Amino acid sequence: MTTTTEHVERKENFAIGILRNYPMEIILGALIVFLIFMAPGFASTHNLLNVLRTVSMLGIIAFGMTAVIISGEIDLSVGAGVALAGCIVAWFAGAIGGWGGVAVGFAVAVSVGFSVGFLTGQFRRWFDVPTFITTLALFAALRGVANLITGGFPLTNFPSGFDFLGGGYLFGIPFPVYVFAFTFVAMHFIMNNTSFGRAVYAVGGNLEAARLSGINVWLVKSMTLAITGVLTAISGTLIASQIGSGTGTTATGMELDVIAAVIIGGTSLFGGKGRIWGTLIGVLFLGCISNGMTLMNVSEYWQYVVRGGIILGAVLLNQVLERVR
Amino acid sequence: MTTTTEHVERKENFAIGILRNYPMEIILGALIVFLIFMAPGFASTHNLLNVLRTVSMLGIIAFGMTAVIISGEIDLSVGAGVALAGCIVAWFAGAIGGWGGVAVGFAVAVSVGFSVGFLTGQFRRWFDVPTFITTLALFAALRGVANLITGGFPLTNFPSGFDFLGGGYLFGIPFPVYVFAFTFVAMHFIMNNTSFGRAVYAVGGNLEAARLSGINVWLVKSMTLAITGVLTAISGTLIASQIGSGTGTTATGMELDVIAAVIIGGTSLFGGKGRIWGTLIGVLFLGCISNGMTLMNVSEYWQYVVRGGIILGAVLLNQVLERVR
Amino acid sequence: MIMQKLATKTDEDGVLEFHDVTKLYGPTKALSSFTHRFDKGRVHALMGKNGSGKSTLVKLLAGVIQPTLGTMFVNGEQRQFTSPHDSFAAGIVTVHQELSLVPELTVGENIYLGRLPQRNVGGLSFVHWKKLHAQADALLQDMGVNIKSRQAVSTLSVGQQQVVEIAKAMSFNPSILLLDEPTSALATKEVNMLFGLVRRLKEQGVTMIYITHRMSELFDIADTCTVIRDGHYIGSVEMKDADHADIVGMMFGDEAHATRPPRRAIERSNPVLQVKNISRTHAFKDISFELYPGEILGIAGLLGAGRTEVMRAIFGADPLNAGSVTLNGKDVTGYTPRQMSQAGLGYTPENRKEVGLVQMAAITDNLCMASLDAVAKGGVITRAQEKPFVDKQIKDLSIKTDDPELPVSSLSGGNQQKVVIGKWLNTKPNVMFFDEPSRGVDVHAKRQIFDIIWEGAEHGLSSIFVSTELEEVLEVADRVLVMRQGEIVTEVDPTKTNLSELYGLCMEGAKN
Amino acid sequence: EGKSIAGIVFQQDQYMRGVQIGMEKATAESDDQLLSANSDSKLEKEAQLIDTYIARGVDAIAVTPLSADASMTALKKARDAGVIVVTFGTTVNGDIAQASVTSSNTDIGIGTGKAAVEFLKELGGGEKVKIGTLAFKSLLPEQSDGRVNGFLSQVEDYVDVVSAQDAWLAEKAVAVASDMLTANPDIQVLYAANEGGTVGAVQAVKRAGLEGKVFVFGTDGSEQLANMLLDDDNVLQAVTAQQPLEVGRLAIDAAIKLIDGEEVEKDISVPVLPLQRIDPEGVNAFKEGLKALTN
Ligand SMILES: Nc1ncnc2c1ncn2[C@@H]1O[C@H](COP(=O)(O)OP(=O)(O)OP(=O)(O)O)[C@@H](O)[C@H]1O
Ligand SMILES: Nc1ncnc2c1ncn2[C@@H]1O[C@H](COP(=O)(O)OP(=O)(O)OP(=O)(O)O)[C@@H](O)[C@H]1O
Ligand SMILES: [Mg+2]
Ligand SMILES: [Mg+2]
Repeated sequence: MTTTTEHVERKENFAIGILRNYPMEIILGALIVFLIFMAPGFASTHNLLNVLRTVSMLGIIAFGMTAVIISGEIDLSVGAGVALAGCIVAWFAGAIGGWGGVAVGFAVAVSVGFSVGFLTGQFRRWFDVPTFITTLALFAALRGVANLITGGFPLTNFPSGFDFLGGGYLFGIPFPVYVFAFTFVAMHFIMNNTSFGRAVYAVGGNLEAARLSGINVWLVKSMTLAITGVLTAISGTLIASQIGSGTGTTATGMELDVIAAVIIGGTSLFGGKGRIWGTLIGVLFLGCISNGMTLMNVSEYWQYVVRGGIILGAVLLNQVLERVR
Repeated sequence: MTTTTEHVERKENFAIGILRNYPMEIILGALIVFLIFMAPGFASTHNLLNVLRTVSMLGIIAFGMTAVIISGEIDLSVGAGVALAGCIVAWFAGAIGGWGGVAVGFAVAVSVGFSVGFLTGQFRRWFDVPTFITTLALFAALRGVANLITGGFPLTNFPSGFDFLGGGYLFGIPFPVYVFAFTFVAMHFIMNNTSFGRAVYAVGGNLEAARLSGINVWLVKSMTLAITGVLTAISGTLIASQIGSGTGTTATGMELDVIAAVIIGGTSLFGGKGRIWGTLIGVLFLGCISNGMTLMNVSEYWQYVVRGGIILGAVLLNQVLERVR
Repeated sequence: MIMQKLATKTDEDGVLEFHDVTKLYGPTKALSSFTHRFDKGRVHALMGKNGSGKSTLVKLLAGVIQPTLGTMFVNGEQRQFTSPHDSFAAGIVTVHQELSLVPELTVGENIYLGRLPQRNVGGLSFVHWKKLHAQADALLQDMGVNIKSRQAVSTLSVGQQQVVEIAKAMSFNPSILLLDEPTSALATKEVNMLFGLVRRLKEQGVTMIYITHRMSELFDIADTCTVIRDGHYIGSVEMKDADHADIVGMMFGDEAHATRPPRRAIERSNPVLQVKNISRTHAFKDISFELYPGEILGIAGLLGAGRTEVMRAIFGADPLNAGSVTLNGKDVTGYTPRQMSQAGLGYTPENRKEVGLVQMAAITDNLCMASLDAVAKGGVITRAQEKPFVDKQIKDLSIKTDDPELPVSSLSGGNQQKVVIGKWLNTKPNVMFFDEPSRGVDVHAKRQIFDIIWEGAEHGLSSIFVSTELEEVLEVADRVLVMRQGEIVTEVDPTKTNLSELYGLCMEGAKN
Repeated sequence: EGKSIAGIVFQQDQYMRGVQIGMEKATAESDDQLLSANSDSKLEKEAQLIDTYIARGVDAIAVTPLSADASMTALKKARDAGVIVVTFGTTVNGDIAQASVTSSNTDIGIGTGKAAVEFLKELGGGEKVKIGTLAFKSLLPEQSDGRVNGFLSQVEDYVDVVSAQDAWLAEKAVAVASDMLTANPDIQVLYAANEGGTVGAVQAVKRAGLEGKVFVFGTDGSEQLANMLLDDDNVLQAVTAQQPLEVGRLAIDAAIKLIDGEEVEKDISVPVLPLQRIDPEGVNAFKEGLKALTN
C-alpha cells in the first residue's frame, strides 16, 4: 500500500514539476493540439513548413533582440531595418546586376546593420542617450532612407533564382528555416556558453556590478545591438527575396511583434533575465496563432481580439503554472 | 577691474546654470525661433493655436503616461484605447441619440478606460504579468473591439455641435487646449504635491522600499494606469469630435508618439525619475517638428529622416548640456 | 496616525512571543520551530552566524514575509501581519538589514514616506513640504547628525544612508523597534549616537530587538542576548550574567576559529602599487602612498573621509583629476576597471547589494563574473569549466548554500559578502582592495575573511583594508594610513598605537 | 503670382507616389508651389494636416480623403476658410469637394472582375469556383469594400468565397495567402485588393507549387506585377492599374482653374486600365510608361 501511494505521489510531483518547469512549452503544446483538431489543414507537413518559414523571418531577429533586452536595452528600429536592408540589396542588384550585385548589396546591408547597431550602443555610452530614443529615431529615419533609395517605387531587379533565398526549398525544407535554425543554435550557444553571453546577463542584471567586475559593459551592449543589426539585415534580405522586391513599407510594425515574441518567451524587459529557448517558444507561439486564425477563417476584427486574448491568457497561465508548488 | 571680472564670471555661471538646468527648454526655444524664420506661416496665431490643438490630444494622454512610466510600468494600449473610446461615444450617440447619447457614451468610455487600466495593474499584482505584455495584448484587443462595435465603418451620428469639443474655440482658444492645460495643471499638482504622486515616485524608484514604508504599491501602480485610461478616453472623445466620427483605425501608432514625448521630456524608462513639466516640453517639441516640416514642405521621405535626426539630436544635446559644469 | 497607542495599556503591551514559528524558503529552513518570549521595555540582542535566521525573524514581525507554520503574539494578541502596513499599525517599526530608501527622493521625504504631512486647502489635501522638511530637520538635528532634509538620498554615502534609515525609524515613535544590523555601516561616532537613542527609547519603555555581529556592542547596550543557530532557538542569557566566550560558544558550538598569525617583516623596497598625488574634485586631494608585496595596508577614517572614493578612483571606477598610479612597475593611470583587473588588481566594493553582485544571477555566475577570461577557454564557457572555480570558493570561504545555481539574492547578507570576495579571488589578483569586507559578517566568517587576507599576504598578495571598525583595522593591517576629509593626515604603526589614539587621529579637527 | 496647392496622400506606395509625381509635373512649369504631405492612413493626422495648411494660407488642397464620411469635418473647415478643395482617388460626401478626380474603387474591382469572368466560367465548367480574397478592411474599410464588392459584382454567379482575410503588406500577405490555401485546398482563385496583397498572393501560390492550379487576380499596376503577368508561370491573370500620373495632373489642373475662378467639371473620371495576361502588348506598353515615370 505504502509503495503505491508513494508511487502516485511521485507521479504527481513529476507532473507538477513539468508544469512548473515548462509552462510555456505546455501552453504552446496545448495550442498546437487545439489547432490540429480545430484548424483545417494545420497538421499537414506543408502547412507546418509554411508556419516555420513565416516565423523564421521574425525569429532570426528575435534571437538578437533577446540578447539586446537581456543586456538591458531595446531596439525599436528592426522593422525599419528590415525595409532598409531589402532596399539596399535590391538597389545594388539593380545597379550592379546579377548575383554579384546581390552579394555586394547583402554585404553593404549587413555592414550598415552592424554599424548602426554598434553606434546606437556607443551613443548610449558617450551621451547617455537611452537606446529607446535612438532606435525610435532610427525607426523613422531608416525607413526614410529606404524610401529615398527606392524613390518610393518597389525595386524588383533581382537576378533569377534570387527568390530561392526566401521562397525555395532545400531537402524539402524551406531555406529560411535553415537560417532560423542556425541562428537559434548560434545564439543559444553564445548566450549560454561564451564569456560574451555571460557578460550580457551580468550587464543587464547590474550594470555597475558588471563594470566593477572588469566587464567592458559598453562593448557588450553595443555588440548585442550590432548582432541584432546583422540579423535584421539577413532577415530583410530573406523577406525581399520572398516578396520579390525591396520597398520602404516592408515590415511595418514588425518591431512590436519581435519584442512581443521575446517577452512572451519569458525575457524580462528590465534586463538580466531571459532565454533564447524561451524566445523560440514565443516565436512559434505567435506564428501558430496567426496561422491558426487564418486557417479557421476568423474574421479580421475578431482576429485582433482573439490574438490579444490568447497572448494575455498564455502569459497569465504561464505565471500561474510557474507558481504551482 | 576685479568687480568687472567677477561680474563677467557671474554672468557666465548664470548662462551655464540655465544651460544645465533647462536644456530641453532651450532646445525647444531654438527650434521655435528657427521655425519662426524658416517655416512660412508658423508664427501666425492661427497656426500656433493649431499646433496647440494638435498636441493637446497627444499631451492629455502623455501626462498620464508620465505617471505610469515613473511608477515603473508602461502602457502600449493608448492608441487602441483612443480608437475604442471614440467608437463607444459614437455608438451611444447613434443608439441613444443627441447629447444624452454622447454623455452616456462618454461615461461608458471613461469607465472602460478606468477599469481596463486598473485591471492591468492588478494583473501585474496577482499574476506578475508585466504591463508591457498586458497592454500589448490590449493593443490588439481594444482595436478589435472598436471595429466590432463599428462593423468597420466610421460611425458619424453625432448631435450637431458635437464638433465643438475637438474643433471649437472658446474665447479664441481651441477647446481641447483647455482640457490639455487643465490636465497639465492637475497632473503636475498630483505628482508634486500629493501623497499619491510622491508614492508614484517611491514605487518606481524602489518598489521594495516603498512597500516596506507601508505604501500600497499595487494600488499606486494600478491608479496610474487607471488615470491614463481615463485620460485616453477623454482624448479619444476629443479626437472623435475633431474628425467627426468614431472608427477603429484612429490613432494607429499613437502609443509610440506618446511614449516618445514622455522620454524626450526626460522621464526614465526604468522608473522613479521624471517630470510632468518635461513631458509638456516633449509634447510641444514633437508638435512643432511635425507642424514645421509640413509648413516647410519637407518631402515626405525626408520627413522621416529629419524627424529621426531631430529627435536624436535634441536628446543628445540635452544630455550634453546637462553635463556642462 | 499609524502609530496610535492603544487606549488601554495592558501588561502584555510591548511583549513579543513566538510559538513554534517555522519559515521555509523552498527546501531551506530559515527558521525552525522558534519559540521564545521577548519581554517588554528591554533591549534584546539577537546573535547568530550568517544565515542563521535572524533577519527572517525580523521580517516576520515586520510583515514582509509570513510564517509557514506557528503563531506570533504581539502585545498579548495573536497576530498575522500580511503587509508592512499591518506591522506599523501594531506599533512595530523596523530598520532592515538591506538599505531600503528611494535614492531619487530627498532625505525628508524618505523619512516620512507613506505618511507625508498633509495640508488642507479648499477640501484638497496635499503635501505640506515646509512642515515635512522642518520636522525632518528637527529630527536629524535632535539625533545630532549633519544631514539636511532637502538632500537627495542618492548623494549620501552608505553610512549616511544608514543614519537616515534610523532617523526614519525614530520618526515613528515606535513602541517596538527592530534593528537589523544598524551599525554595520556606522563608525564609532554614529554608533554612539545610536546607542544614545536606544537608551532614550528604553527609558520610554520601548521593546527592542537588536541584531549585530559586533560582540563588543552587546555588553554596551543589550539587556539580554538570544542566540539562534541554523534557524533553531539555542538559548537566552541575561547580559549581566554572560561573558564573551559563553555567547560565542552558543553561536558556533565548538567550532575552532582563527587568530592572527604573527606579523612578519615586510620587505619595503619595491612597491607593487605606487600612488602619486592623485586628486578628485569634491572627493579627495593629493593622495600619495605605496603598497609593498605581501603588505596589508589599512586605511582608517570616519564616515565620508574619502576612503571609498580613493579606492574606486585607483581601480578606475571613477576618473582622476590629477596624479599617477603605477601597478607592478607599469603606469596604469586612467585604466578602466577591466584593464585594472587584467593588470592584477581586484576591488570588493562596500555596498554589495548595489554594485557588488548581480542579485538575480546565480551564485555560480557571480563567482565567475570577474574571471570570465580565465575560466573560458577561447571565449567558450561551460558549467563544468566553472565548477572548480565555484567549488573552491564555496569551500574556502564556507559559503552557506544548498545549490550554487540559486540566485545570489537567496543568500544571507554575510554569505553574499563572501561571494563578492570569492569573485575576486578567482581572478588570482596580486593586489586586492577590501572595502568594508567585514560589514554584516558574523564573527566566525569575519575571522575566515581575515584569514583569507592574511593567508594571501603570506603568498605575496598585497591588500588595502578598509573598515569602519577601527579595532579591525588595527588587528588586520601591517600599517595604517589615517584619512580625514579627503586627505591623508598621518601614518601609524598598529602595534604602536591603540584604539582611542587612532580614533582621536581620525576625529582631530573634523567638523562637528 | 504663384499659387500654393497642398497635395495630401495617405500612404507611401507606388500609386500615391505616382500621383505625387503627376502633381509635381503639373506644377513644375509654372511658379505655382506644391506642398506635399502624407496622412499615414490616420484620420486625425489628416485633420491636422488640413488645419496646418489652412493656417499656412494655401489656395487649394488636393487630397485623397481617408473616408467619405469621416473626412468631411476637416475638409469642411477648409472650405469655410475659403480654400479650394479637390479630391482625387477617393472622394468625400456632403458636396464639399469642388472637383473630384477619381477612378472609383468599385471600378477598380469591376475592371479585374470583368477580366475574370470568362476565365472563371471556363475554369468552373458550370460549377462555382471556390475563391479567397485578400483585403485591407482594417486599414481603410470603405476603399477595401469598394474594390472587393466591385470585383464580386462581376463574378458572383461563378464564384463561391470560402475565405476572406486581411493582408495588405506583401510579407504578411504571403503568410496569410499560404494559410488560406492550406485551409481550403479547393481554392482555385485568389483575389487581392491592393498591390501588396497581389504580390503576396502570387508568391504564396508559387511557393506552394500550385502554379497552374491556383490563379490570382489582383489590383494596381507596378513593374513587378507587370512582370508577373508576363511570366510564363501562369499565376497572375489580370490586374487593374490606375493612372496615377493622370490623376495627379488632373487634380492640379482642376485646382488651378478653380483658384482662377474658372468652371470645371465636378466629377472628373480617370479610366482604369485593365492589364491581362492574354494581352501582353498592353502589359508591355504599360511597362514602358512606368519607365518614363521613374526617370
Ligand atoms: N528569499 C529567500 N529565498 C531563499 N532562501 C532565503 C531567502 N531569504 C533568506 N533565505 C535563507 O534563509 C536563511 C536565513 O537567512 P537570514 O537572512 O534570516 O539570515 P541572517 O541570520 O539574517 O544572516 P546574516 O547575519 O548574514 O544577515 C539563509 O539560509 C538564507 O539563505
Ligand atoms: N554620489 C555622491 N555625490 C556627492 N558626494 C558624494 C557621493 N558619494 C560620496 N560623496 C561624498 O564624498 C566624500 C567621500 O565619501 P566616501 O564614500 O569615499 O567616504 P568613506 O570614507 O568611504 O566613507 P564611508 O564609510 O561612508 O564609505 C563624502 O563627503 C561623501 O559624502
Ligand atoms: Mg541578516
Ligand atoms: Mg566607504
